Amino acid sequence: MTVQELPGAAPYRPTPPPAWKPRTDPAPLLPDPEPYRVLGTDAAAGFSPELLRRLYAELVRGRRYNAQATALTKQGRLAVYPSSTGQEACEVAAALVLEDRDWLFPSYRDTLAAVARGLDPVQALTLLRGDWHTGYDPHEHRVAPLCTPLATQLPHAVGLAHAARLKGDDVVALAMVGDGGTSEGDFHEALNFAAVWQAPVVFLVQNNGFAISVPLAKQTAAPSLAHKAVGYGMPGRLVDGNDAAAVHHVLSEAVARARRGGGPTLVEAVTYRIEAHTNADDATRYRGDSEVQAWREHDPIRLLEQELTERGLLDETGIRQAAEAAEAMAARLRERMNADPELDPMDLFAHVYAEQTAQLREQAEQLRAELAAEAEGDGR
Amino acid sequence: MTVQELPGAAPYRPTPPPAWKPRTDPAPLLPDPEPYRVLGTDAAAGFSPELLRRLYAELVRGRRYNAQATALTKQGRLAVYPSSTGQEACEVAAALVLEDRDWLFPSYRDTLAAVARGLDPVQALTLLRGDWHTGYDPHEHRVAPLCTPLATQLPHAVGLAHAARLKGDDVVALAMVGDGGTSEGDFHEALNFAAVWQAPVVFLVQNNGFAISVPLAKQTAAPSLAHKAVGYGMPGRLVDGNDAAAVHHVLSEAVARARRGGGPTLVEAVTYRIEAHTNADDATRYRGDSEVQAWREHDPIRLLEQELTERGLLDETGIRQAAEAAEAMAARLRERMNADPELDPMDLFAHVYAEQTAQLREQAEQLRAELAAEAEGDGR
Amino acid sequence: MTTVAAKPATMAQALQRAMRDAMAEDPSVHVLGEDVGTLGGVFRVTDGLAKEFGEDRCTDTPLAEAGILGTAVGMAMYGLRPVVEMQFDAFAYPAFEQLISHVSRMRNRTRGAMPMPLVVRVPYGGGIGGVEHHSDSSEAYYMATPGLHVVTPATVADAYGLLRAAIASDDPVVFLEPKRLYWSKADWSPDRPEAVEPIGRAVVRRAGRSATLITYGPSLPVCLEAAEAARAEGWELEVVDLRSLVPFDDETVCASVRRTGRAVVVHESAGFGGPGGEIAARVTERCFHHLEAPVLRVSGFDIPYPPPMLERHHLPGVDRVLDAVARLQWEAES
Amino acid sequence: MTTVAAKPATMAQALQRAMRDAMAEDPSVHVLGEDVGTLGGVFRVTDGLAKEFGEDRCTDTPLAEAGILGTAVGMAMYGLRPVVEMQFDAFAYPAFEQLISHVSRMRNRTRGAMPMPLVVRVPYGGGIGGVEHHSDSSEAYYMATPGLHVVTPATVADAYGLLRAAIASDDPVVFLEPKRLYWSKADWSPDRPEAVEPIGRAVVRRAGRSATLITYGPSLPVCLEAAEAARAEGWELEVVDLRSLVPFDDETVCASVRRTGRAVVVHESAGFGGPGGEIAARVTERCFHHLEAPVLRVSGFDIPYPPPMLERHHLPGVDRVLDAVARLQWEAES
Ligand SMILES: Cc1ncc(C[n+]2csc(CCOP(=O)(O)OP(=O)(O)O)c2C)c(N)n1
Ligand SMILES: Cc1ncc(C[n+]2csc(CCOP(=O)(O)OP(=O)(O)O)c2C)c(N)n1
Ligand SMILES: [Mg+2]
Ligand SMILES: [Mg+2]
Repeated sequence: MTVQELPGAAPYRPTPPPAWKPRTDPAPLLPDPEPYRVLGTDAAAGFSPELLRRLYAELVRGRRYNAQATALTKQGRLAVYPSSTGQEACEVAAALVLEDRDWLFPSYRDTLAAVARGLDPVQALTLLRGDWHTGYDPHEHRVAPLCTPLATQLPHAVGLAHAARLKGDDVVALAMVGDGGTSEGDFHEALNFAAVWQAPVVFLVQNNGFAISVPLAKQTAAPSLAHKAVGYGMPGRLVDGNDAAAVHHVLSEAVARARRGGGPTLVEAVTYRIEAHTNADDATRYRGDSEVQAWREHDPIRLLEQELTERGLLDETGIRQAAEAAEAMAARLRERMNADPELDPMDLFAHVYAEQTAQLREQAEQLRAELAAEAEGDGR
Repeated sequence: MTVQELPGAAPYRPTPPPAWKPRTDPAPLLPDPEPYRVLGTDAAAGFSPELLRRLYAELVRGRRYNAQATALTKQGRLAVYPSSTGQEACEVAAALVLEDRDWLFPSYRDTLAAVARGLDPVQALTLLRGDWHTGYDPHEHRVAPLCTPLATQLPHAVGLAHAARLKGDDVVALAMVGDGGTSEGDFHEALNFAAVWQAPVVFLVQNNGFAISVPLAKQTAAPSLAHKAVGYGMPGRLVDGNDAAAVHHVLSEAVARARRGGGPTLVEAVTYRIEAHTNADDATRYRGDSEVQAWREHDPIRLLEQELTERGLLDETGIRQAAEAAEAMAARLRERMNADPELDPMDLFAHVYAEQTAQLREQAEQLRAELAAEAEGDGR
Repeated sequence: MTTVAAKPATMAQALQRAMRDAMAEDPSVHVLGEDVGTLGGVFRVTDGLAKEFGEDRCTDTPLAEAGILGTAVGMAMYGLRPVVEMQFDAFAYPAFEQLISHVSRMRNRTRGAMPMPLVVRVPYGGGIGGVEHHSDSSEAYYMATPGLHVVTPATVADAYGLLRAAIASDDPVVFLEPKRLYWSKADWSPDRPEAVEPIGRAVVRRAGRSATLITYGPSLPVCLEAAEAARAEGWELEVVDLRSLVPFDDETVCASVRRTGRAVVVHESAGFGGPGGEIAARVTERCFHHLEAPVLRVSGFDIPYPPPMLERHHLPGVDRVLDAVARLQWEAES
Repeated sequence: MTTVAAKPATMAQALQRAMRDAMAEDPSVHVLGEDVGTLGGVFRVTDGLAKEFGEDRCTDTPLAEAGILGTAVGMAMYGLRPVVEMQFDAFAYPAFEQLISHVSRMRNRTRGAMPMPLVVRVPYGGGIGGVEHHSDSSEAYYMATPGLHVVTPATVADAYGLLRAAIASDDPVVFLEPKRLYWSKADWSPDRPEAVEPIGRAVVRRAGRSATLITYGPSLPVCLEAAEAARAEGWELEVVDLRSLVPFDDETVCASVRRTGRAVVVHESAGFGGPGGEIAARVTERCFHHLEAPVLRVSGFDIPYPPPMLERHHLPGVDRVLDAVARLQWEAES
């Protein structure tokens, strides 16, 4: 069709493109310019002492858990441990804001969140000990398998939340990911699906400044990671990730919003990875000590302890009790992890398919024979 | 480390997280709420008559090209044709804003942009005729292969632009993608790399309302696709995609910005796919005629013709001349496409590797023997 | 096989009917993918499902294959049975990580606690004049991935029966649909109770004692035609339709090869690293002393899929199959 | 082989040196990937390159594998020679579409106008106690993709020589680095002019006349050990190191098998649909009448890669290789 064939040559006033209806207002989707804070601000007064004390106990326990797990790598009891030391406020708040029926989707760094949600710490550490992959039944505490391929757990969270909503269940999924993980295509696709489907999901990005050795500035040029939200049509929230009360508050709001059908939220928690990437990493190769030192001053436990003591909600006894509880947890964990896990090599073939194929039965027989020969050899 | 071990128990005033330096200001990155328009507005006066007339001639030619290519599918001369009818303003402007040394990265729908950039239309249509994949040497006009896997060409554009900058060449890459393509992970990864590397790339999203049958509302919940830019830290621009002058202006600005080292821009052009997805598609299955009709009223040729005639820059003769030139182009194209392409089946093995492997030589021999037997059979 | 109430149907219709019946029987079956809803899919395989069951059961997704498969994983975690459509073979590649690193391993990783009852429907293969990236044969990738079932029908009845079985399976199934057979027709009635085919059983489509053609999906018609033509040369070819690449039916295949003593594997996929290598190797391992000649392979060439106008030279046709049969060292016979 | 100036070096060091020398010689060689710059890679294979050549030549990218490979494609389009590092085998899967649909086809698609001189380095295989997704053997996927070269060194010298050749190649090379050999050591001097190994040539690592072990990468040391142990049983095993899976060196392999009459293919990757099927099938096609027994395969089981504490049961070890050798129908001999 050429222009001459167009219907009507009547006087013509250009108009805006017909599809252009003003869409969603972007303003409420944009994060505040500064991370939201509670501790040491007037907002703190609005928080119940019970919640703050609960958070405190969990932070102390979480810090001790991180230290214990790291120690276990040195004793050869864990193959590897990616510590969340310094990030305990995020880990703990993520667990605490959820109801029992909700689902948590942790990344490989988030064993602490899983433990804070009630998972047996030994089961949570199975992957990192190396006797099996996922050491727990995900349905028991509604904790998805700890996820190593970065960002791939995010679409899972969206699909699960969507499925729950289709089934009429008011279940919320909270998915955790690192700053590095936000660069993956799966992050993008998950957030887009979530917003289009208005799925009840909360995405918690722990921006701890690094993806192994790569600092945030090489990861993104965005004003903040929370600013990514507007591109999906969901609200982006920025929070001080070391302020447990603030993280708890922002996540609670997002969870409540999701639960009442308001759709997904992207939360960026600004925090810092105090330890190296894992025990196997050498952080001195890529960052200086002064940065770490500055963040130690902004320690999540210290922030909360200060708030609690100044308001008379915590005294020496309380501090000691929290430390003792954490110590007891660590001792139990140490003891249990010191026992060798029971291994059955035949498990290799037990769960590949619902029904073992003839091919795998053959291979299982081969291994059984090899093991028998080995045992005989040992017997000799 | 437990909290008690933290250095110094001195009075403590919580501060914001240390890493929190105010980053990029998001405000200038956000698109205007309404698509930028030129034609029929006061801004039009600022545009050179030559440019507008050039755009007009190209639009008319482009429309005719689309019609001719569609006709060729009916005559069995093209396997398939995804028409850009109604989107000619974007196609043409994308080609015209570039310098010779710049690169164009078209999607599978953008043969018109390639042709407007100077590519031989028969070569541009080779893929869709089916005698080879890419019918041209990409280096000749600096047009990357027409790209079928959606959004996968975007990282290529970023890499090329980055490489050019590293080599000290002031080359810009302009990459085209559809609204549907913005949902792919590759879109996300490409924009992120571009912004982090400050690569001289312009991303042009033609939002034509549909990805095959899927309308924009099922594709994204974003205020606009241009809003995605802020999440990468690059400016997002919204433009009326049927206003050739506006698209040309916005793209030119983005190209100039990229060229002077200002980094990438995301441009969303709001347009409409007037025809079905391809000749093989039946659009009545998923959209009504009234929507199409509304967009026909907002036709890019009509908008520009109106502007030009009202300002006395175009008269009946000019209109006729443009139509005749387009007709001549179409006639030539028809004629050339009516000739059967020359095919050499042995080409199947010619370009798999720089040096043919022994294995492929064997297989080539097999085919040669088969062809000989076939020829003999035909001869009998 | 009863023909009561049988009517001509295409493979596409049989596939549609399989999803429809599964959705009607089991509310946890959900279909999702690009254009599967309103449009009914670019091949119309999901035609009418959104209308009958609503958009929540048959959903047009955003255009992002990793997102489609990834959200399907999440849906399966919550107890649904997602049936995912990938629009074309090559467009399943963006979902590769989700498929390999999650779908295939979730059951194993969780010691059975989190099975993945999920079907990934992939239209595959060439012969339809598609431009690049629309005609890949990607089965080798899926076969090489433990934890997946890989199934491909070659007949209208199997299209229905195997897809029902795939949807009913508690394990993930990559369901490969031969594009060029979508419009193949057969008299077929979906009301037979025996319609659901168990996954993992090959079938002898034509009996013969000279040699065995081992094939599947798009190459079955080629092999049947070759077998017919071979009679003129005095060969009675047996044709085995694998139907399931994983699990692999060694029993049926090896029984045939032991009977005939000769075999040719035929598929469209490139030869090198393709399914034929595995098949030839395992048949040889099991039937070595029955073999009069090495198991030969007829396949597409080891090249990227050709443009439409050249694809006929790439695809294994009747002549190429007969050539291979002729090379089965018949002199040994005499 | 001259040993002048040879010093002990690890495979990781040899790989680093190959990139270093290539970068020094050719300014168009660029290294990119996650953590390859400041950190020098999680395996330290790129250690020092950013320091020596600057961050523009050895670049820490954002964390997105499709983006890494996709931008590398664009860089190659502009005449650079990108060397991409994928951090671990399973983390190459997000880049699968770029690899299959672009990298492998760009030259062919453009009739040679747009070659892809690009190397994708992938640390692969198990045996290092890695948690899930850190020990995949993904070579079957790459082998099944026409247009790629697939290369894997097993010795320190080859690590250097083959990587130099891969970077010099005008075609895309998937360069598979056996993780558990990164710290293997040998006396080695990179200053030999003959150091660059042509791609596509297998090599006999140990001569023998009883049977041939066909292997590559991480399984070479296992095979050499097995061959040593086999002497006690009276078998003299020949060991062929393939080095290049694509192109495949039929000549060297078949010459060996014709000499010995028996063969076992050994690799870590799962057996079903793995490289062994292709290798066994093509050897059988070419050497059928020389074979005293079917070509056997020793491989990982057809299961997702096991957790660290169980991996030793999965990986083919000396005993499993010897068991297979014992099944090579030696009675026929006597
Ligand atoms: C898809 C994928 N690519 C690469 C890796 C290797 N890897 C593991 S952790 C990591 C860095 C992750 O950084 P971030 O997302 O910020 O999380 P953090 O470690 O800081 O918690 C990388 C690159 C991986 N696990 N998955
Ligand atoms: C990765 C990938 N997935 C699916 C397809 C199939 N496909 C071709 S065009 C198309 C719709 C594209 O929509 P959009 O990006 O809006 O571009 P438009 O067709 O409107 O120009 C789809 C789904 C493809 N080509 N590539
Ligand atoms: Mg991080
Ligand atoms: Mg579109």
